[in-house]
Amino acid sequence: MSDNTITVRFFARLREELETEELNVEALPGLTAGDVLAELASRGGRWAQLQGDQPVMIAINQTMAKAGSSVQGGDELAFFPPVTGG
Amino acid sequence: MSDNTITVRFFARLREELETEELNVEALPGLTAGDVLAELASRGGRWAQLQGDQPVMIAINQTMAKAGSSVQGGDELAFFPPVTGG
Amino acid sequence: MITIQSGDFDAAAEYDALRDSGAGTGAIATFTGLVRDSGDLQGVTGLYLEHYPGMTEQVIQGLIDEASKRWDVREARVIHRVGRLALRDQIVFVGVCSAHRGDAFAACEFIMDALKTSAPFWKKEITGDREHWVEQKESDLARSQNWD
Amino acid sequence: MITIQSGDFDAAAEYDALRDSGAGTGAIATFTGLVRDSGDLQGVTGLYLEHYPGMTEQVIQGLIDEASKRWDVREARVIHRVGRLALRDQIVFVGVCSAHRGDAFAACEFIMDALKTSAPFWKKEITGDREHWVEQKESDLARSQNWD
Repeated sequence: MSDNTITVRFFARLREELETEELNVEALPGLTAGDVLAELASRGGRWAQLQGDQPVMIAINQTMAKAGSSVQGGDELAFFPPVTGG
Repeated sequence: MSDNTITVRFFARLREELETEELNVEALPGLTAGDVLAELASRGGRWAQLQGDQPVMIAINQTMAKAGSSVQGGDELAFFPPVTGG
Repeated sequence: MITIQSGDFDAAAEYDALRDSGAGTGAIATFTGLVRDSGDLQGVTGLYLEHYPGMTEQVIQGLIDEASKRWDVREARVIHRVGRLALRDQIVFVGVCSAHRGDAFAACEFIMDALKTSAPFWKKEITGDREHWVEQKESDLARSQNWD
Repeated sequence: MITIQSGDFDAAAEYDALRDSGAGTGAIATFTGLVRDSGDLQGVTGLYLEHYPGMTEQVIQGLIDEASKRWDVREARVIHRVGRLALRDQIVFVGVCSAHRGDAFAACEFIMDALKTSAPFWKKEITGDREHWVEQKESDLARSQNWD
């Protein structure tokens, strides 16, 4: 995929509380993972927690990333709570 | 056992080279494991290795001990090379 | 080999596979994590594990590769279960075979510690009809950072 | 449980026994040592292991007791074989179950390291019709002293 949309996925507590598994955002030039997070948080309500007290982890194309990492069309961006496996 | 003899046992390379599994020595007052070792080494020939270059480990009543540890009648004294299990 | 599955696993079969994995093997270290019968909440009756398919396998393969750079690793096997688990169920298996004892222990413990803090699994504790997402433990993060 | 035996052992049965060993178990670490197909001499075809019956069990029990003082140990099982062993045979098993991962790893590795330097076993390498007593390795002594 290399179209103009970014797939955003949510896992675990975030998936449940946002009642959203997946959504698409438009890939603007120079966009970062943090920009997407801020944009979604600005929806208010439960979405505000994306910039709340609890840490949100970020992966781009299934690799851990940071808020400053840039995202582009076709990327899979994921937000989730700190992992608790094993 | 609390008679007047000390059982001396040998293991592994020492047992083979001395061609002896076990022997008895008389329990004299104030005797140490090192005294027994020196006494046996003084037999000469292969026995001299008990005070040779290669380390000899000592156990008294199946517990690791030192040359200065005292031994008495009824004790089981053992001499063997450094262990190589596992 | 990395397997993510909802069913139980046979630690014995994993051990046998490690043992058969080739020449020079002198040491096999394994770790199995079980659901403890006492959790963060009183009265926990089970767990539910969610993961991020695809990323999980990729992260674990990265940990095995990293371990293989640091230590002699002849073969490593990781199994992690997902979905609903009962108390005392097996959750995770990590097994490493090596020529040397110290390498087998170190690589096995490194993979397990790093998996806890970097593989995308999330655990929910179930208490009767209530559910509760488990928060990451500081102690796990600290253990993993010891390897840096 | 400590067992010294000439026959082979079933690591799977040992694991099952550890898993069944009681409440609170969250972590099982195991180690198995195998006869490597390359020894100190070229062309080694097998090993012979001698031990000091009685003292061996006493020393290993002491190591388990020591580990139990330092770490949470719910159950520990040690098996060591003696007598004639072929290449790739299992020699030794150490398994520990604990409430916690770090404790299981540490106790298992401690018992194994200390066993190598303090339990009265002696290994002979067999090369065709020649035999050769293995000397203690400095590296084993150093590993064990790390725990002091």
